[in-house]
Amino acid sequence: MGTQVSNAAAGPERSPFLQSHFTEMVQQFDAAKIGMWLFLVTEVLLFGGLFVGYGIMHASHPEAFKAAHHHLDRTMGALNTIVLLVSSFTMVMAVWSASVNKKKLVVLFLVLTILLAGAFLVVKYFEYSHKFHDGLLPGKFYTHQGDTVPGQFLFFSFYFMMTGLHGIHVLAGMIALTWLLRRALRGDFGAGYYGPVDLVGLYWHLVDMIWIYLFPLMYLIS
Amino acid sequence: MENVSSATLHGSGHAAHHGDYLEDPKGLRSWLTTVDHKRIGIMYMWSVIFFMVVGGLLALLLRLELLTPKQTLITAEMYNRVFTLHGAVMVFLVIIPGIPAALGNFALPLLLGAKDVAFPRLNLFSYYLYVTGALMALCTLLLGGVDTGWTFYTPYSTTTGGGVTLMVLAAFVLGFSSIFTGVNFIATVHTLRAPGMGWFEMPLFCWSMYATALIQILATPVLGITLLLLVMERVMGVGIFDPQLGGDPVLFQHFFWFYSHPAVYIMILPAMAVISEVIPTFSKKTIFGYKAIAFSSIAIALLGFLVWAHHMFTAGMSLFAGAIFSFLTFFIAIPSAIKVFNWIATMWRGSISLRAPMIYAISFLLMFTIGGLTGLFLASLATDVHLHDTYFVVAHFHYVMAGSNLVALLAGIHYWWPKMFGRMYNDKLASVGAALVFLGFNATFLPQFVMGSRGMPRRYYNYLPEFQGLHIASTIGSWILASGLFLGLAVLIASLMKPKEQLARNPWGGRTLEWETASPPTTHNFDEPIALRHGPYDYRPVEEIEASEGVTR
Amino acid sequence: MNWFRDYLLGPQSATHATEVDSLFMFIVYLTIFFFFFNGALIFYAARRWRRKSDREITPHITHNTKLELLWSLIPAVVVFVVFFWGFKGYVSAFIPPNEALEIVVTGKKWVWQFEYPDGTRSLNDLHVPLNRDVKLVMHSEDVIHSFFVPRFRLKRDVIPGRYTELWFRATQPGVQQVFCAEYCGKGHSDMLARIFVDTPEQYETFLREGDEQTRTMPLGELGRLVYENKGCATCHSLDGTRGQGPSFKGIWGHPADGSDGKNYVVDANYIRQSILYPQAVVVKGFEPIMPTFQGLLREREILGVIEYIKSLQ
Amino acid sequence: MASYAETHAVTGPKTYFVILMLLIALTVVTVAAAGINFGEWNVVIALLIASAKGSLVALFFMHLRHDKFNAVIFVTGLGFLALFLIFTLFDVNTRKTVLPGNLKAPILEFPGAPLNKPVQPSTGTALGEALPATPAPPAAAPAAEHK
Ligand code: HEA
Ligand code: HEA
Ligand code: HEC
Ligand code: CUA
Ligand SMILES: [Cu+2]
Repeated sequence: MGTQVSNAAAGPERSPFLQSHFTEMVQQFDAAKIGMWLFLVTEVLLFGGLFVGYGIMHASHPEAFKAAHHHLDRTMGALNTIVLLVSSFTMVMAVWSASVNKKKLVVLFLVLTILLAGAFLVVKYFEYSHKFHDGLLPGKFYTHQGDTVPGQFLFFSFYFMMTGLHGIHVLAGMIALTWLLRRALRGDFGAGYYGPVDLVGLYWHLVDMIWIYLFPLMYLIS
Repeated sequence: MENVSSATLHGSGHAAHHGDYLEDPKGLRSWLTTVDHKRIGIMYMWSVIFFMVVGGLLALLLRLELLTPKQTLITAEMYNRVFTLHGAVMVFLVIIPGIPAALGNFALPLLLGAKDVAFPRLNLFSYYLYVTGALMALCTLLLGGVDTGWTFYTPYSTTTGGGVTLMVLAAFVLGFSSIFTGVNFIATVHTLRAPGMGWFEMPLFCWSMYATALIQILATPVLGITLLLLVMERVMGVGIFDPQLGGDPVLFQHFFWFYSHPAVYIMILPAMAVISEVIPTFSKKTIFGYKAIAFSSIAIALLGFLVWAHHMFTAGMSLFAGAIFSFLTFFIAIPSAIKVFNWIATMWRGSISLRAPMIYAISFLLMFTIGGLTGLFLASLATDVHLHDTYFVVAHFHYVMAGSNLVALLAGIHYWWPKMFGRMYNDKLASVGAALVFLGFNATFLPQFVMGSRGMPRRYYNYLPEFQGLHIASTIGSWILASGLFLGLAVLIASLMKPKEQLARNPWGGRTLEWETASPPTTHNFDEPIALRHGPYDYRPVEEIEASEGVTR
Repeated sequence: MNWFRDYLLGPQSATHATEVDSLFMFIVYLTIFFFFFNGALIFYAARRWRRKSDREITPHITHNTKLELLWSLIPAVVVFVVFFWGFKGYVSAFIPPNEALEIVVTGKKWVWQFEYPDGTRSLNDLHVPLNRDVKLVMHSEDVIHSFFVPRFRLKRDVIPGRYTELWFRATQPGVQQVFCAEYCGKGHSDMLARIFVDTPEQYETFLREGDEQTRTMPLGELGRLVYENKGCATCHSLDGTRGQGPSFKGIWGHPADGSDGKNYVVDANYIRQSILYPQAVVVKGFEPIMPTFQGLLREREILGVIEYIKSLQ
Repeated sequence: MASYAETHAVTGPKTYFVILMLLIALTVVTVAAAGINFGEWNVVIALLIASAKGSLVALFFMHLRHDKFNAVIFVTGLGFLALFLIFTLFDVNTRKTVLPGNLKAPILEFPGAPLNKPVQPSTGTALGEALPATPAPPAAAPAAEHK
């Protein structure tokens, strides 16, 4: 959003990135930013529903949840947390670089962010395949042998729904970042115009923030 | 915020002349790819009218089936599918997008003096989401229909066959369409008000739309996740709503109503928005209690989040929760009452012309009074235990959804029609239509209150013979109602057949900004930079306004 | 104005009803009052101040804080009254008295089953003693249902995986209609039951021998009644159309193929077995979904069914 | 509202780096804390640390420190989520268990499914199975066998 190039009303003093129904860049930037934040709120509530469901199911089957979470690999989880935190850092650096007009750095940091996002997904891939192998699957696909506490499949239902939805968001973020990278390579972003970098950045931080909560809820509930 | 106005509205160097937005540019393609809020609004409007007819025909089928106990026309399974589709179409495809996405898209930027909404392309995207969702909903018919009721209660919905998954995903997509409209409106109201237009100089329509958008953003995502959970439950048996797997079926109801109760205010607030415009215009008098109306919109939006479990008083909720939710529910009555009385006070000592939009608006006032007050029966614990899931509830929500919202939608369509198309319809016939709608509506749904309180449960295909008299009355009423609606639609379409006239900018003599541009407006809405000369509802003569200072500019 | 109340609500047949009804009627009058009050104001305004010329000028009145307060406070007071009134009634309906007679209710698609303290069971007919507190402890075996007795002004959902309760004290002898009020699929509107409010003696006899009808009716007619009331009709048709189970028409004396590949003659023993041990022989092409009616049908009722099926040639 | 000029260049790489280090440190702390048994408090502590981390991200990386208006939006969103959770708990936590007099425990208790078996999705049609007891058919051969 907020990136349409207006061809109708591009006077000499009008930025090529200013859409025709806005008067100034400030106004366009403010609008886009409000829009993005509102969207983030909807994301929070979307995930929030899952958190509420998780909370209530956890409260009614605490033993099952506790027993089940031992199947998760804490090291992997912690590693992934750090990967995402660093990627948030590189993302914010990309925004900063754009705002001080360092176009090369923007590209560098975007590339780093994308790589870190990729790393996150690779780690997740290993975790998932391990779970698949052990039959630790959601709902009726759960086939793990030898449980002593019943009902552990409930935990894995939530594990997969929550990390799965999060993973989809990481993927979507990577797509958005790649798009930014293309534009950054073209040299679009500089001190005068970096709204899109900022907005994707916000989204990316939110994805990070959700993981910050997922990590303890999934991996650390003993 | 306020210093946005430092520049003139049009910026610099804009192309001098634009044609009428309906014609410039021409062609189907230009419509399908348009980012013009007015065109998107019009496309929404026709889609909504189309689905209104679909939903309405389904309703007529329901009423016909209920003419006699046992089978009249269709089988029980069919009946269940029909009322589900009727409810889902009316709620998700007609009422929720109705006023905000159709009229709001068309009118909100005009009322604010803006050139467009903040994110025009998102707006178009939201329309296509709507179309996608609508098609998905209709495709469920190919999968054998959906028979869960529009509330999708578990565990019935996780175990029945048919196209439930698809229908639920359709509702999910439609939810996002609605969210994007909301995001757009909030950003628009914040950043695109005409230079010099403060918050309290906005027309009340915008306040109400703003309040609606708040709910759309805060509640709809929860619906999204609820529906996803339902799909997961069906596909993977995740267990959260299934008692056999340790889940809690009643939890689904909490999830569902956390959205769907606020959603009823997504439906009524826009209706109130329209009424707040129509009544002053046809009373030629300043709106009474501007701030009270504005703040009560916000109050309704926020309070609406605190009451959802009033749909669950008999659902095995705890006594404590029942008491809290009932108590909070009653608070909604207060801002609603404030609005109703302010509108009546606006008419008081006005100069009232009973044109079609005003007749619809008056119908709204009367039917909302009934619909809202019957909400009190349901909000009150002891009586709800008796009335829950009977036709009393059906009558209540038709009074507020069809009797108030739909009627307000019609009021709005009739009100802005000349602005939209530059043509005036036959006001006499339209008024006859409005009167028929009022009569037919009451004939359809008043008997339902009585059968409900006598114990006729809803979603009943077959019923005891003692209820037949009332059912017959209701069915006959639905025919009167339908004839009024079809007459209204015919009158509107007939006006489009007429050659285009050079319609006055301001056929109703309204004071808000949309009347200051051409009818139909040009592509960029306003040709001259906007100068606010008076408040949105200031009906004093120009000299007097100029002489006074303060309240208005 | 009792006729008005009775017209709107029907007779009151349990202690709980009086309280609900007076609140209900209070809100009815409230609604009528505000409807006519608002209506009168609107019509008065629309007539008195009808626009007469295009140049008419209206007074510029923007607001009036006193009025605003007035019409916020009046509704506020009214709704508080209504809340507390309703709350009172709800609490008394929610918490059952201690020595209530307990009956276990099971809802399933689309029948109601009742189990009395002594183990007697009945289907779709509930017998309760007059003027005695009765507590229903209810659960569902499939989806959510809702036990609704309009004349008692009572209803509570019946939920799978959990028990809910409902209590009442019937004050009128006679028969009360029970509806299923939560949508539960195809047979939702036929998921009816009746409550027989008996005198103590009648109730005793019922527990011992079943009701009047069971004891005295001709067998064939009793069979038809069982067919209609005990839920057979939800699955078995009489006209040869296939339902969830085979139609009863013309099966008497004819062979039926079991899904085990054998053939069975439909005779008295076979029918008795089908009713008591439905899974013993499953008719080919049908699911083994018929519930057992053991303990639900008395001997005489089974004989009645046999007689009835015999008559359906 | 935050305007263009305010949100950029207020915070520089140094601050960002410090924040990153803090975040990583908190991650280490939370993993370490999970190793110690605080009983009931384990989850609370983990969530508190997570909230600290979340706030750092929001305030610094997302610039909410300088962006009052959008902070209001975001916090409102969180507030409504809290509302949803709390009000739902009002019901779930205050329900009292009802049992028939002759039962000590619910008969449809949580079976711990699927425990190595695929779940039987409740179709609602398996009436025979769900009934309390469908007695086994008598040992004797079925009624009348046709030749
Ligand atoms: C547009 C939609 C809309 C609106 C605006 C409302 C408004 C209200 N509704 Fe309604 N409702 C529905 C749509 C709506 N409802 C639907 C769809 C259902 C059923 C869903 C389903 O199950 O399928 C439902 C069901 C429903 C129930 C659940 C019933 C049940 O299933 O058991 C309850 C219970 O509290 C309720 C209450 C209220 C209340 C208190 C209001 C209040 O907001 C009303 C406030 C208005 C007034 C009070 C009138 C104006 C005031 C005056 C004229 C002044 C005088 C006032 C006083 C003296 C108090 N509604
Ligand atoms: C906005 C929502 C809305 C609207 C408008 C309506 C409109 C109508 N509804 Fe419906 N209804 C619901 C929402 C709505 N309904 C919902 C949510 C349910 C619950 C479903 C469930 O239980 O799951 C329900 C259920 C429901 C039932 C109960 C079914 C049952 O429980 O067994 C009945 C029965 O009488 C009924 C009847 C009607 C009738 C006669 C109309 C009439 O008002 C229809 C009249 C309309 C027409 C005949 C179409 C003609 C329209 C035009 C020609 C367009 C005109 C356009 C212009 C003038 C621009 N509806
Ligand atoms: C939930 C549905 C259901 C209900 C209720 C039900 N039945 Fe059945 N019934 C079936 C099905 C399915 C079959 C066929 C499979 C089988 O034999 O078990 C069947 C078979 C039978 C048969 C054997 C028919 C034949 O052609 O061989 C008889 C007799 C019978 N039922 C009697 C009754 C009676 C009497 C009642 C009521 C008191 C009743 N059923 C209620 C589903 C039902
Ligand atoms: Cu059982 Cu409806
Ligand atoms: Cu509600």
